[in-house]
Amino acid sequence: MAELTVEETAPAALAPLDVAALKPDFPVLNQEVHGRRLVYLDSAASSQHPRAVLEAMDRYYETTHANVHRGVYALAEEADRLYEDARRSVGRFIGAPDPTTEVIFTKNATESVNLVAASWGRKHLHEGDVVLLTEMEHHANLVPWLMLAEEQGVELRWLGVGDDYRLDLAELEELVTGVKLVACSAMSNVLGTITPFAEIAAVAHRAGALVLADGAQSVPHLPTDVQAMGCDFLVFSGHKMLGPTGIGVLWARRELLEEMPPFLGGGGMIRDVRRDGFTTNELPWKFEAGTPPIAEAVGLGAAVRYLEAIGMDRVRAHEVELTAYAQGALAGRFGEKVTIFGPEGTDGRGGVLSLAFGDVHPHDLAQVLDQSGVCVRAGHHCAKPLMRRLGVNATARASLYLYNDEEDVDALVDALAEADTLFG
Amino acid sequence: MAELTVEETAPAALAPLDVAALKPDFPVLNQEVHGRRLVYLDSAASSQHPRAVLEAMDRYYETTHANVHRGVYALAEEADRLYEDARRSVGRFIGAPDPTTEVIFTKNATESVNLVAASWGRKHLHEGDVVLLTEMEHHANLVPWLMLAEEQGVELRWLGVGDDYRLDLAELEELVTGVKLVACSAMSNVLGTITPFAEIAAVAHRAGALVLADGAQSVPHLPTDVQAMGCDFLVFSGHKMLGPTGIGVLWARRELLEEMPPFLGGGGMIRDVRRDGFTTNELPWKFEAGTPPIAEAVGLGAAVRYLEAIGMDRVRAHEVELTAYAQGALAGRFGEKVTIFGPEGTDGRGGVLSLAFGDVHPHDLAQVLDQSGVCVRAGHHCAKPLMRRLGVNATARASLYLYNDEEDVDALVDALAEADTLFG
Amino acid sequence: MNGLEDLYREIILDHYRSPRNRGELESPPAQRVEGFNPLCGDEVVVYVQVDGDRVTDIRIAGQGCSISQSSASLMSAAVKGKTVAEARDLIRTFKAMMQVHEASLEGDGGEAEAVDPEALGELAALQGVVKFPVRIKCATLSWNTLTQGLDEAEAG
Amino acid sequence: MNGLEDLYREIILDHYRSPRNRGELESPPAQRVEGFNPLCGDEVVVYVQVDGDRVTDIRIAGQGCSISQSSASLMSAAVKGKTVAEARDLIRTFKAMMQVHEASLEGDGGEAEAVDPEALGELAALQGVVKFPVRIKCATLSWNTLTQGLDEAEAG
Ligand SMILES: Cc1ncc(COP(=O)(O)O)c(C=O)c1O
Ligand SMILES: Cc1ncc(COP(=O)(O)O)c(C=O)c1O
Repeated sequence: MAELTVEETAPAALAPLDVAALKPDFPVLNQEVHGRRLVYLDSAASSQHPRAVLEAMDRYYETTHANVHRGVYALAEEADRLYEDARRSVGRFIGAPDPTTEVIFTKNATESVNLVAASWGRKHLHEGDVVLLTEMEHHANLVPWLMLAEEQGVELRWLGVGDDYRLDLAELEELVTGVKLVACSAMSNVLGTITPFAEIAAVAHRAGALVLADGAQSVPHLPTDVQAMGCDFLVFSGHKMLGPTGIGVLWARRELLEEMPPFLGGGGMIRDVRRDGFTTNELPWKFEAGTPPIAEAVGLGAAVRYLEAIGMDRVRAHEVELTAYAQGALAGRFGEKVTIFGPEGTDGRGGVLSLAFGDVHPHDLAQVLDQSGVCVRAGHHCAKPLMRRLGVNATARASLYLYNDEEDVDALVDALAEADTLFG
Repeated sequence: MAELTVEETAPAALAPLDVAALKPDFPVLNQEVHGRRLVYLDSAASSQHPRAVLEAMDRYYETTHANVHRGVYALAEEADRLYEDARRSVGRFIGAPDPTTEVIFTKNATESVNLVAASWGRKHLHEGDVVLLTEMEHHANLVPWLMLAEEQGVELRWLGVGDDYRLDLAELEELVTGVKLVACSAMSNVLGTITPFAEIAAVAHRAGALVLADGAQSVPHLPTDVQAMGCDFLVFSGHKMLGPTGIGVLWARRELLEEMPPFLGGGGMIRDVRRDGFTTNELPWKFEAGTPPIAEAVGLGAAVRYLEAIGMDRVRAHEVELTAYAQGALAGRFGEKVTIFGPEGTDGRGGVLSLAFGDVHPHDLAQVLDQSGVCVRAGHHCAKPLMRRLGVNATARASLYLYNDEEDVDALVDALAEADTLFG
Repeated sequence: MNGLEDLYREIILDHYRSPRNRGELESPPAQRVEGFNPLCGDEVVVYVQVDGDRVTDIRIAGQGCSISQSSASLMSAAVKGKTVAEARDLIRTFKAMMQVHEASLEGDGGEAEAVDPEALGELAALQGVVKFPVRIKCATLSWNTLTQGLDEAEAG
Repeated sequence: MNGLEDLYREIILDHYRSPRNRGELESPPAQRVEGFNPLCGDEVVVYVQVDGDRVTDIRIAGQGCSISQSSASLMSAAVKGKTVAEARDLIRTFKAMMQVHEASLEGDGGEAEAVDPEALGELAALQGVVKFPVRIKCATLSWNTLTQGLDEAEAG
């Protein structure tokens, strides 16, 4: 990877990804499990990390670490600079108009949604106000609203998922009437469905609602531009986009952040504290109470630069191609025996393949696949309302990322054939 | 450090720390700033990291990383095991009776206090209920209660700091009457004062109050036993005890955690989610919404093992000795010109030395010291009410840890002499 | 299929494919108890009929993986007709077999009881599960649910 | 004292030790504005008396480090007696001098205006601050506070 730089990507943007050249960047992939080559197909749960990210964090710890918030000495100054640089990198990555004030570092996407629910939500949503969710949301974008519904008497409405595994947009106009917030995933972590976010945002805005995009799956896999998406809030996590655990992001329009009350209280988020009250600091620090995930921000910054060097267009193109290959291979080998819960083709869908395989329970499937070195996740994927809609308890989910290739898909298909033998 | 193991520490427990042998474990210390040896005296803000901690995290990312919450495949199982192992290590370190349920991983000590305030506090504290704080609390243990006071009409009472820089315990009996929670630092990050926590807890319990210990400073520097302290809640941060940024801990008695409502909502903390509500998961996961700081937990586990291998008694003994040396050296060289805001001697005080130096503003002092490679923090140290009590805007704070030695203190003293020349 | 034959013994697959005592009982008089594994979504419903000191009938509903389903089926066959005390003994023995690993997994350091696989009969087939720690909760789900059912039956 | 002489020029230390225009003005008629650096706790209070289009008096109170205090003192000496427009020009020039580094610090990529140190007179002594990024907020604190005071004076 050392040879890729941001400048180089523009001309070569759609040259196919050379996965073989890139795999060695990911030490974890260069392993065997149960005597078989490790085939990691669980990036929708959490991605792996290129050396560049681990090295950036090690370098930070070995040369620079100090607490941020404007310490006077050189180390602290440099820590501050690296931390704020990471904010700018992340902001640039999502097309934030004003990264230095609008990008808030949290611990994960889940905390980001909770921040919006607790701060913006408690202030603006009261008895009878309506939040529109969709049937395919992750619990991270459901439970905070369920908590608010219970606490404040907020009403929740649900946009359905059609039999084509896409949102029932025909219902949107009607459902959105009187709604104050539409909180909607930009890409489903179960179906792979990419929602037409700009369209949803336009309808919502016309109806006077704000929109929150859950970008936990979309930001790692698609080019992202908050302005083109038209969202008011965007949440995502570092660990699903080659970055470390322990860091998430909330982006929101500055005007919204300005008037939102603080979320967590503590050091760094205040201007002054007296015995009888406190005043809040400027953005973005107002929402960053306590010592932030400094090394994690540095790591996420490095992850973003790694992705930018490759180019998100190329990442997307690679995943489209690989998804098509997987769809073909699965159907070709297993026919009706395999069900993929997700849109057909690759238009408006990402590389998440939620499978039912004959009568084999997903849990058993994942166990058998593991014996072949193939890592897939079995379960409800934190989307129980969607599971009920699909009429299943669980699926076995294979999810693709830039370091996966056709060989990985072939390993999946072969391992499924073994499961077929055992349980068939 | 490789030669130290837990078993070896018991007999040699009070053998003095061999700092020279231990310094090379900390790569960051082996540097020059502005052409001078780096002398890191800001561990109260954030500590440095031994290689063992960085290596544990790298190893995790390079061999094991996967999301937790019981994935079926080998990698995920191992990630789960490492994450839960870290919980047990941390629990053991603080003498938790039931580490597997009572140790909650948060993002920092600040979030831990906010968790208690938002969950336990919102449930149990209402109009007119009283929380007793002290004048020397860090904003992390003030602002969440100020927010609750504003929101719920809770009354805050304040235990004062005497002219000996210790809590006015004589006032405690009277102040505690009718109080529901005493939230008190176990060691002040400004004064170094170690509060007689068991005594405070006993008085509080007799009055029917629960006690929260802010252990952000005490846990890294003193042997900790939650049962001996008698606390009901204990909060602390990983990054001040050789661990990574991005992780904090809340320990609480199981019965309290059981009946507390959830804090953040999302994946992992639920048992079931339906459109009209959700049920919560078992402890400790009920309070860990979203992907937790997995690598950070692994790193914190390694930090705890590093400290245990040395022995916290020895860490404490070393800091007592070095504090006495520093007190002597400062007074010997500068006499009245230097004020140390903190208890005299080393009984009931840790290695935090908050200084006033003649008329030199702390900000200038820190800047001048930095030119000599000496890192100290200047400012209000997130304790503005205490600053007002001390009658200053800021102090310059030098804080000691296990990797500091007399040479470091000498460097501080010499650098102060240079400041004296410049500003004197 | 390296190692999997320990997990997926023939008896287990048989009970998975042809579960015994599948169905429901009217409740009351039977106890109806739901068990739930939040991590994988497995659900088991145990209907247990206790008359006097005896488990006179038991039925299993719900859905789940081969381990949770076959464990429930094996359990139902093993306890039906036994006295409550015998059923509780069996539960204890079964959980002790699973505990070897659960203990090290949960790290409570509890010494595992020595278990005589003979005492377990067909249930011994589930012994291989201990090598697959995540699956232990699948295997014990129905047993914990049965304990609750027996407690409720005895409580009144 | 490697590098520090750039920061702590003699003029700066002089204004720190003997601050000019220290004190208060009655308000009203003067504007009283507080400035605050939450990170280091520095506070500055600027009293500014505007009569017609002219800054007829100015006083500085508050406390802070040598940089914030000397900057405030130098500022007070520089703007006293100037017209409001001249004062605003000076603020702009001073902030441009500080911006070199602030821009790269804040990363807004704004090109720093070319500044003629001659135009700044004694204030040019503060130029060394740009090499110490954290201290820039100390140097600009009183200037931002003055801007607010002038705005308020003009608003009514
Ligand atoms: C006494 C005390 N409490 C709480 C905190 C907050 O810790 P953190 O910033 O890691 O949340 C600190 C650290 O600054 C502290 O010194
Ligand atoms: C769509 C979606 N939203 C939110 C989340 C929550 O992310 P995290 O667990 O990092 O908070 C996830 C990840 O599981 C996800 O897939």
